[in-house]
Parts: sequence; structure tokens; C-alpha cells
Amino acid sequence: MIALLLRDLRLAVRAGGGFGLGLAFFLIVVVLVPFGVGPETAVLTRIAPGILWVASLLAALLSLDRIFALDFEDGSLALLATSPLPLEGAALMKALAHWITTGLPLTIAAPALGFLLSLAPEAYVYLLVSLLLGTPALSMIGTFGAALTVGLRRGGLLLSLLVLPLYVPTLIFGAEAVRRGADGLDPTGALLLLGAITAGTFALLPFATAATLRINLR
Amino acid sequence: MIALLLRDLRLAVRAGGGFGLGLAFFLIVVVLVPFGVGPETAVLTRIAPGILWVASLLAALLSLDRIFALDFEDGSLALLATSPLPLEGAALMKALAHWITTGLPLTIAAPALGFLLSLAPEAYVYLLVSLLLGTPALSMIGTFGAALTVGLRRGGLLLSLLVLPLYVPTLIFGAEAVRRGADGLDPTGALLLLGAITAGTFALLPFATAATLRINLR
Amino acid sequence: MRMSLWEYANPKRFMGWTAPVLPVVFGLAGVCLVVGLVWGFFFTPDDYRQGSTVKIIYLHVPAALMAINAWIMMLVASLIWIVRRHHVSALAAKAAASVGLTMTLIALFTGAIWGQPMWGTYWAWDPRLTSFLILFLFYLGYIALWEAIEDPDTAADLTSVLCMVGSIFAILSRYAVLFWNQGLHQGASLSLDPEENVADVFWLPLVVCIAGFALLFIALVLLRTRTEIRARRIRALEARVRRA
Amino acid sequence: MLRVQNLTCARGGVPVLSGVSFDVAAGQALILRGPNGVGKTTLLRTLAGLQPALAGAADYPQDQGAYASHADGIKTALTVTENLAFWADVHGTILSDGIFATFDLVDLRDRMAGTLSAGQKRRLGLARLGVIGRKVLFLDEPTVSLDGFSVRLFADWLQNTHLAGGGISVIATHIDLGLAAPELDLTPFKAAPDVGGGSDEAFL
Amino acid sequence: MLRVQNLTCARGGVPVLSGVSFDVAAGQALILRGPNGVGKTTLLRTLAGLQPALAGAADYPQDQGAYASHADGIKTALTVTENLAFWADVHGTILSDGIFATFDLVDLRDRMAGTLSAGQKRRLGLARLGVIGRKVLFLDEPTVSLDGFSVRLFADWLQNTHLAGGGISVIATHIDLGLAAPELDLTPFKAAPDVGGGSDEAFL
Ligand code: HEM
Ligand SMILES: Nc1ncnc2c1ncn2[C@@H]1O[C@H](COP(=O)(O)OP(=O)(O)OP(=O)(O)O)[C@@H](O)[C@H]1O
Ligand SMILES: Nc1ncnc2c1ncn2[C@@H]1O[C@H](COP(=O)(O)OP(=O)(O)OP(=O)(O)O)[C@@H](O)[C@H]1O
Ligand SMILES: [Mg+2]
Ligand SMILES: [Mg+2]
Repeated sequence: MIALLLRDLRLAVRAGGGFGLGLAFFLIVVVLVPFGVGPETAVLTRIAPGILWVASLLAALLSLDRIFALDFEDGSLALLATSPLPLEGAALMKALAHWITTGLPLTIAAPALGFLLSLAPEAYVYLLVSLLLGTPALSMIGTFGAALTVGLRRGGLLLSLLVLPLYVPTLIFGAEAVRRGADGLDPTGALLLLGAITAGTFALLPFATAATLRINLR
Repeated sequence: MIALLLRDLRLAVRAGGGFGLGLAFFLIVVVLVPFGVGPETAVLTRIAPGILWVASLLAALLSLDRIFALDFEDGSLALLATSPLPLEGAALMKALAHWITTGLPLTIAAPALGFLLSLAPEAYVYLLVSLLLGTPALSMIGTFGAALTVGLRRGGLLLSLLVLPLYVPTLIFGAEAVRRGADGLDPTGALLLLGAITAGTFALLPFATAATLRINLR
Repeated sequence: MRMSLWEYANPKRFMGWTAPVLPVVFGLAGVCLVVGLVWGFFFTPDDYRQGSTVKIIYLHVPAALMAINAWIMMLVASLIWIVRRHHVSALAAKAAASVGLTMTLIALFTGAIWGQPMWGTYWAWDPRLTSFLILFLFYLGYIALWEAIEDPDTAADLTSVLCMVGSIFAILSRYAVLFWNQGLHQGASLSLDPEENVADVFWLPLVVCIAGFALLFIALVLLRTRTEIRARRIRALEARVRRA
Repeated sequence: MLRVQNLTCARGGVPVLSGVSFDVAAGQALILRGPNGVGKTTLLRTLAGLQPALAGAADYPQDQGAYASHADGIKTALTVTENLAFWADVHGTILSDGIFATFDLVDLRDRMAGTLSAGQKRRLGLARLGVIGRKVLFLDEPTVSLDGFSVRLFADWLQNTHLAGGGISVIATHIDLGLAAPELDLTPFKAAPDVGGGSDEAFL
Repeated sequence: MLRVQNLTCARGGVPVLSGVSFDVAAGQALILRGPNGVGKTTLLRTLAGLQPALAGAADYPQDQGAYASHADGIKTALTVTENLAFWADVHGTILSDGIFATFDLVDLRDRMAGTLSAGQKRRLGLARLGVIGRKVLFLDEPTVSLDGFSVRLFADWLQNTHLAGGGISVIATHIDLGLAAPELDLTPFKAAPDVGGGSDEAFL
């Protein structure tokens, strides 16, 4: 299973810097919002937690369709399915690779971008913690969605449509935690729920993903 | 050239509803923002023009990499390049098809979504006009970006990185027009500039796109 | 036979004439920077409004200027590549991009550090700052495109097209951003109108620093271009060995 | 040993072949013949377990099947060695040096797979079969794009290494491989229009 | 008539073939032979104008060239007829009914191209050549995956319709097509390691 993880990471790095680009997209979404909303600091501070979370969600989303699509097209997925590697493990590794190339760099960079949106100083810690707890769930849910749409051409938009509603709880608790942090309230509840979602998705979704893949490979 | 446009539209409809999905993504982004930002009407009204414009931009962005990718992979693009059809015309048709499947439905639906974000009543007209003037530019610029990244696997994120800064002027003038409309100011200047950008991109970028495609096909 | 100017753009000749020139440029850059920075930091008075923070101008302004110059140089080099297909100009454009990116970052960072005492915030969506942020994104995209493409000639072609189209949009963005927000940032400090200039005591060392940064920019671009040429040479030799 | 009994298989919800039965003993190969569209690919995918059979069964030692077709899971951004090493890793086998020689890949070891020619890429795809160490191979047109020399290289490996080691293989091909193996023409097994079992069966 | 003179062509910035010269008269075909990786695909793409030649030139009536390879631009979500109609439209020709019979596609006219078998899809790809009405065809392994009957179908069309109508074609193949055409072995034209002209040439 480690072989699969390493291969995916290597492919991400080879194929034009997988790491840098998810990050770049995050950066750009955060940059675009002030152009749309206007430059007033007060407004930006107010919406910063929400925008940062929505942006990380979209950055994660954008690379989802690549998780299985290439492997499906070139036949790797069928070969993996007939290999000794359990598909559940493969699904888990795919989610992990996605998180390492998207969620992790995004989490690390988020404070710097909070800065561009004049995020309240108290909120930085909670931004970091909530993203660290929440982004793995985004990757795992996204992997499941990618498995659902893997056979379909132009699956990209359908994928978004399927996955975004599934992202809603993670988004709500994540943004809520940061907002509470910014307002000086106690965000522990939201963070705990966020952690529970991540734990739950990682416990259950690999099986759902593997089942979905088996169906799509028929 | 019309044949290409019709084929692309037909493919968009066949392959899982090209029309519906750009729209759905737009809808979902607009719906997610209140989850992230919180439900206060005052804040939402304030940021609605910006969010609507940023969301249409992202919706346009998400389907960009499909413009040429499939045609490149299955060899159609090389065949088109050696056909009597000028590549400049093909580029234009691709942009047009993208606009018809993304920009146009989005423009038509935007007022309904403005409603969800409590957009100021005065702004609806300007939202519609600005999207109608601006989204074609988004499609054309995006087509150029798609041509740049067509040979590259995982070009999707690189594409966003290349295209988003190019979208900045369109976004600024578009959102500004709506905001001025909402504030009761005169948005004509912004709308004129928006129109100028669209005219300019359609005059110049088909040539740049065709040149880029020729390079990438080598 | 009279030698054409373009001959200097032949990779081998380029390596030849830059080898002796490079240390000289580096030396001059070092001298100017040391003189300008020491003068600026230790031998100018504090500004009556801005206090000692004004001294960051000696890094900020030259870096900002070089960041813009680097893009202009990329544009010129790209045009030369498109028209005359001199490999050195394509590689020089690539070299200028990474130097320009660094300069942009320095300008952004020093500006941010300066912003805290001056405006009470590290970052504001001021038009000039915003333009720089956009410039930063352009650099990032340009470099990412270079990195993403395997074949160097294709990469040179595509990045050239991007650079030309990007330049138009960069100028457009500048106007768009001004339209969007009137800002806090200073006007030009170097202007033909003496009334607008900063006081002479600040001005002279600033000019020396700018000269130093300009020389440093040239030196770094030459150095990086040489590195790129060597890398291409190694690539070519490897390919030949593999085929033999 | 591979035993196929009364197999019916479908594509796109429509039965394509029905009543296919054959046995292949260890150390033997079987060559499937039949015109385009008769259902060779469908049969091989069913045998490999990639799609369910409508009726009948295929028995062979579990976890010993491997399927190989045109889409051979080669990553263009990995080198030849990296590609093979990955599959060796997944299957828990060891990538021996000999495999490169067997499939004439020695000079291409460090080349990105994306830069290979059609035939070279095909050889890489076939080398994967030598790496994963499976006993029962289902091969769909394995020698497409190969030149005569490479076809012989592959036939030699199949005969002298795989089959000689007790392997089994079922091969669909339109090209003569020069293997001494029985052929099975699938035309007689073409599903009659009224054979039952498709996904719409219940509605008829 | 097609005249190729002293052509050097490259792939991945490395010269692959050099000094290739040949003439093909109207109504004639030429078959390219050579082991995997010798540069057949590269040569055909260069001839078709899809990539620039490093040196030399290929002359043939302008706008009369057409290239066909494995990637034949078939849209899986369009039917067979729609696929062909599109290319007829682009080339300003008319899609005649005869073409379906010629390539044995009559039964498949309204089938989505994505549901065709490998050989059926290949026939569709070849039918495109009959639709676009180009005179100079550059064909890269046109009969891959075809059964014997279909190969003959294609050879017949080539001989009796295309060549008989004054067409030209250059065909790279490893399979015998049964065409009475001269063969050209590319092995002697393999570029020497020190032949000039790659994209790194200026740096040596
Ligand atoms: C991160 C933020 C900043 C960026 C990107 C930035 C960018 C620039 C640029 C591009 C220039 C050169 C423009 C030219 O000469 O045409 C410049 C000059 C200058 N900046 Fe900034 N700046 C930033 C923050 C600040 C701050 C906070 C201050 C102090 C209040 C400041 C003060 C100046 C001054 C005095 C000049 C010289 C005026 C001139 O030569 O135009 N900058 N800055
Ligand atoms: N969705 C579908 N509906 C109806 N028929 C289908 C569908 N998908 C495939 N078929 C048919 O099923 C048959 C079997 O296809 P298969 O790919 O197995 O053939 P094959 O023997 O491998 O042919 P080839 O030699 O061309 O590769 C073909 O005739 C094909 O047209
Ligand atoms: N980027 C690259 N660097 C070096 N060599 C390359 C590169 N890309 C391709 N080649 C080599 O160029 C040669 C020509 O490839 P080409 O595809 O033209 O061969 P071919 O004659 O069509 O072979 P086949 O019969 O296998 O299709 C091959 O040896 C290939 O390995
Ligand atoms: Mg088949
Ligand atoms: Mg070939």
C-alpha cells in the first residue's frame, strides 16, 4: 500500500508540481474575493473565516477528479482491482495522497492568507487547528465522490455537485470554529465535532469507495 | 465551423448534462458561502455582488480543462489542425460552446441566486447586464489558458493558476458595476470597460489560442 | 566580415563573454549596495514623520523597481525568441522570471513590514500593493508553466505567448485596480518635478541603492542564464550518450 | 488448471456469448479466435473477474488471474523501471534484472514511459506480466503494434518461462503468434438474440 | 505526387531519422517497415505537417494530406453516423451511404461509438478516411485490432477506390496488408548519434 502512496506522490510532483498548485489555487481564490467584495478591511475581517474555509474546500474539490480518472483511463485501476492489494486500502491511500498534496500544504499556508483577508489575530490558531482536523475529511469524502463518477466523461462537474453537499457539515463546523475563535468564544465544541466527522469518514468511506469502484469497473 | 459548435454542444448535453452542471456548481458555491460566512442579511447583502461574480468565475473555471483535453487525447485536435477549418475559427467556436454551456445559463440563473444572498433590489439589472457582457470574456480567456495547458496531464490546476490573474480585470469591472448599481451610483463606466475587455479578448485571443495549439500539437 | 550583434546570443559565445563580465558586475553591485545601504541606514537623519522606519525604503523601492523591470525584460526576451529564435534569449527570460519573483517578494515583504508602523496594518488592499500581488501571481504562473513542460523549445514558445498576453492583462489589471480602489500608498519618489521628490538626503543614497539593485539584477540574470545553458548542455550530452 | 463451464457473458447489458466451455491444463495456452465484435474482450474480462458472468462459471486457482489489454496501466510520467517496480511492489514480488533483457528493455530502463514508441510501450506492458508472477493470464491482443522480432520475444517468454513453469494463458489475437497452442473459434458461441440473462431480462 | 527529400525528423528534441528521401507517384502506395522505435510514427507525423522537420522537405499538393493513427478522433458519446457526419462537415464533403457498406458499418450506424469493440472502432476510424476525401494519406498502423476479413476490406478500399482514384498513401505497418506496394525499410535512415538538429543542438 505504501507503494501506491509513494507512486501517487511521485506522480503529483512529476506532473508539474502537484504540491504547489493546489496551494496556488487557494491563494488565488482568497485574492479574488476582495476584488469582488471590495477592499474595506472591516468587511473582510468579518467574512475571512468563511471565505478561507470555502476556499480550501474549493481547492480540494478542484483536484478531486484526478484521483481516479487517470488510473481508470490507463487501466491501472482494473489492474489494481485484480491485484493482491485490497481496494479499501487503495482508496485510503488515494485519499491520503490527495490530502498530502492538497490539504496539508493548504493548512500550512492558510495563516499567511488569513493575513491578506485581515483575519482577527485571535483566530489564527483555530484556523490552523480546524483545517488540520477538517481537511482530511474533505479528501476522504472527495475520494468517495471521485469513485462514484470515475467512469463518466465530464465527470468533473457532476463530481462537484455530488460532493459539495457532503462537504457542508465539515464546512459549517470548520468555519464556525474559526469564527468563534475570532469572536473570543469557545470553539471546542465545533472542533470536536470536526474531529468526529474526520474519524467517521476515515472509518467508513474506504469501504464505500471500494464498493463503488468495484461497481464502476464492471 | 458551425459543425464544430454543434458537435461540442451535443457532446456537452450527452455527456451528463453540460448545461445543468455549470449551473449547479454556481448554485452550490453561492449556497456554501452563507454556511461559511454566517447568515446575517446585512453582511450578505454587502458581499452579494462580489460573491456572485466570484462564483460565476469559479464555475467557468471548473470546466475549462475539458475544452481541449478530450479532443487532444483522442486525436481530434490533431485532425482538426490538418483539416480545412482554420484553428482560429476552432478556438472561437470552442470559446462560444463553453459560453453557451456555462456563461449563458449562469447569467440567466444569477438573479435567482442573488435572491438567496439578499442582493439589493436595484442591483439585479446590473448583475444581469454585467454577466452578459463579462462571461464571454471569461470563456475566451479560459479557452486560451486551456490551449496553453492542453498537453499536460494534471493541467487543471496549472490552468487555474494561469487563468485567474487574467480574470482579474473582468472580475473587478463586473463586480464593481453591480456594486455601484446596488449603491445607486452610475455603473456605466464599469459596464463600458467590461464590454471593451470582452470585445478585445474576442478580437485578439483566438489568434493567440490558435498559435498556442499549433505549438502544443507539435 | 562585420559580426552581428546577435552573434553574442550564441550560447557558446554567450558563455565566453559573460565569464569575465560576471564577476565585475557582481563586484560593482556589491560596492553600490554596501555604499548605498550603509549610507542610507547609518548616515541619514530619521524622517520627521516616519522616524527610522523610513530607512526600509532603501530595500523596498529598488526591489519594487527591479520587480517591474524583470517583467519588461522577460517581455523583450520573449519577443526576441519568437522573432529570431535565439535560445539564449528564451533562457534569459526564464532566468529573469525567478529573479523577478524574488524581487517581488522582497518588495512585498519590506512593504508589509513598513505598513505596520505607517498604516497600522501589514496588508491593505491598496492599488499598488494589489498590483504587486497580481504581478506575483503572473510570475508564479509563468514559472509554473516553464516547469510543467518537458520539451524546452515548446516551453519557451508557450511561455513567450503567455508573457505577451499576460503583459496586456497586467496593464489592464493595473487600471482596473486603480478604478476599484484609491489607496494609501506613496506616489513616485523619483520624479522629474523636484517638488515631488523626497528630500535630497534620502534621495542620493536611494539612487545608489537602485543602481546596486539594478547591477545585482543583471548579475543574477546572467548567472542564472549561464546555469540554464549549462543544464541544457548537460541534457544534450546525456541525450547523445544515450543514443550512442 | 482453468475450467470454463457454460459461461454466458454480456456487454452493455446485452448477452454477447453464451454456452462457452473449455478447459486449459496447466502449462497450456488457448488462443481465442473470432471476427471483430464477437466478444473476445468481453469473455476475457469476465474470466478475469472484472465483470460478472450472466451464467456459468470459470474456475481457476484464486488470486492467480491477471488481465492485460491495451490499457496496461503504464504511467507516462514514471520511468520504465519505476513502472515495473510499482507493480512488483503491489504484488509483493521482486523486480529482477532479467526481465529487462527478456523484453528488450535494457536500453530503455531510465526512459520516461511517455517517450516510448507504441511498440516499446507495448513491450513494457508485457513485461509487467513477467513481474507480477501470476499463473493464469488473460491476454487481449497482446502483440498489437509489435514488430516481428518482439512478437517472437514475447512468444518465447510465454512458452519457455510462463507455460514451462506451469502457467496458463488465454489469448485473444488476430495475429499469428507462432505458439503451438490450440485455437478456439468463438463464432459458434455467439449469443442467440433470444438468449436470456441481460439486465433487462426481468422486463421481457 | 509526393516527394520527400533528405528529411530529418526528431522526437522529444532528438533526431530520430535523417536523410529520408523517396517519391510516391499518384495512384501508388508506399509501405514503411522497420523495427519498433525506428521512427515510423515520427516520420508520418512530420510528413503530415503535425511537427516541423529539422531538415529537408516533403512536397505534396497542399491541403491534401491526412494523418490517421490509433488516436482517430472518435467521440464515444456520438453515434457512428454522427462521428462521420462531423468530419464530412468539417471537410466540406458529403457523407454518402456507400461508406457504411464499404467499411462494414451498416449494422452499427446508430450505435454509440463508445460501445463498439476494438476492431469495430478501428473500422470507424478508417471510414473517416473515406469521408474526408483527401488525396495523400499518412497511415500509422491502420489495421491494428482488425480481423482478417476487415483487413481485406480496407486493403480493397485503398486499392480500388483511393489509389485507383489517383490517391497516394504512405503506410506504416507490422502486418502484411496484402497490397501490391513497394516497401521501404527505415532502418538504414536511423539518425547517427552525432547528426545535428535537435532542440539542444545549439548547446553542443
Ligand atoms: C506589501 C506592500 C507594498 C508593496 C507591494 C509596495 C510596492 C511598491 C512599489 C511597486 C513601489 C515602487 C513604485 C514606483 O517607484 O513606481 C513602491 C515604492 C514606495 N513604497 Fe511601497 N509598497 C508596499 C508597502 C509600502 C508601505 C507600507 C509603505 C510605507 C508607508 C510604502 C512606501 C513606499 C514609498 C515611500 C515608495 C517610494 C515611492 C516611489 O518611489 O514610488 N510602501 N512600493
Ligand atoms: N452497449 C452495448 N450495446 C450493444 N452492444 C454492445 C454494447 N457494447 C458492446 N457491444 C457489442 O458487444 C460485442 C462484443 O464486443 P467485444 O469488445 O467483446 O468484441 P471483441 O471480440 O473483443 O472484438 P475485437 O476483435 O474488435 O476486439 C461487439 O459486437 C460490440 O459491438
Ligand atoms: N523524449 C524522447 N527522448 C528520446 N527519445 C525519444 C523520445 N520520445 C521518443 N523517443 C524515441 O524516438 C523513437 C521513435 O519513436 P516512434 O514512435 O517514431 O517509433 P515507431 O517507429 O513508430 O515505433 P513503433 O513501431 O513502436 O510504433 C523511439 O525509439 C522512441 O523511443
Ligand atoms: Mg477486443
Ligand atoms: Mg509508431
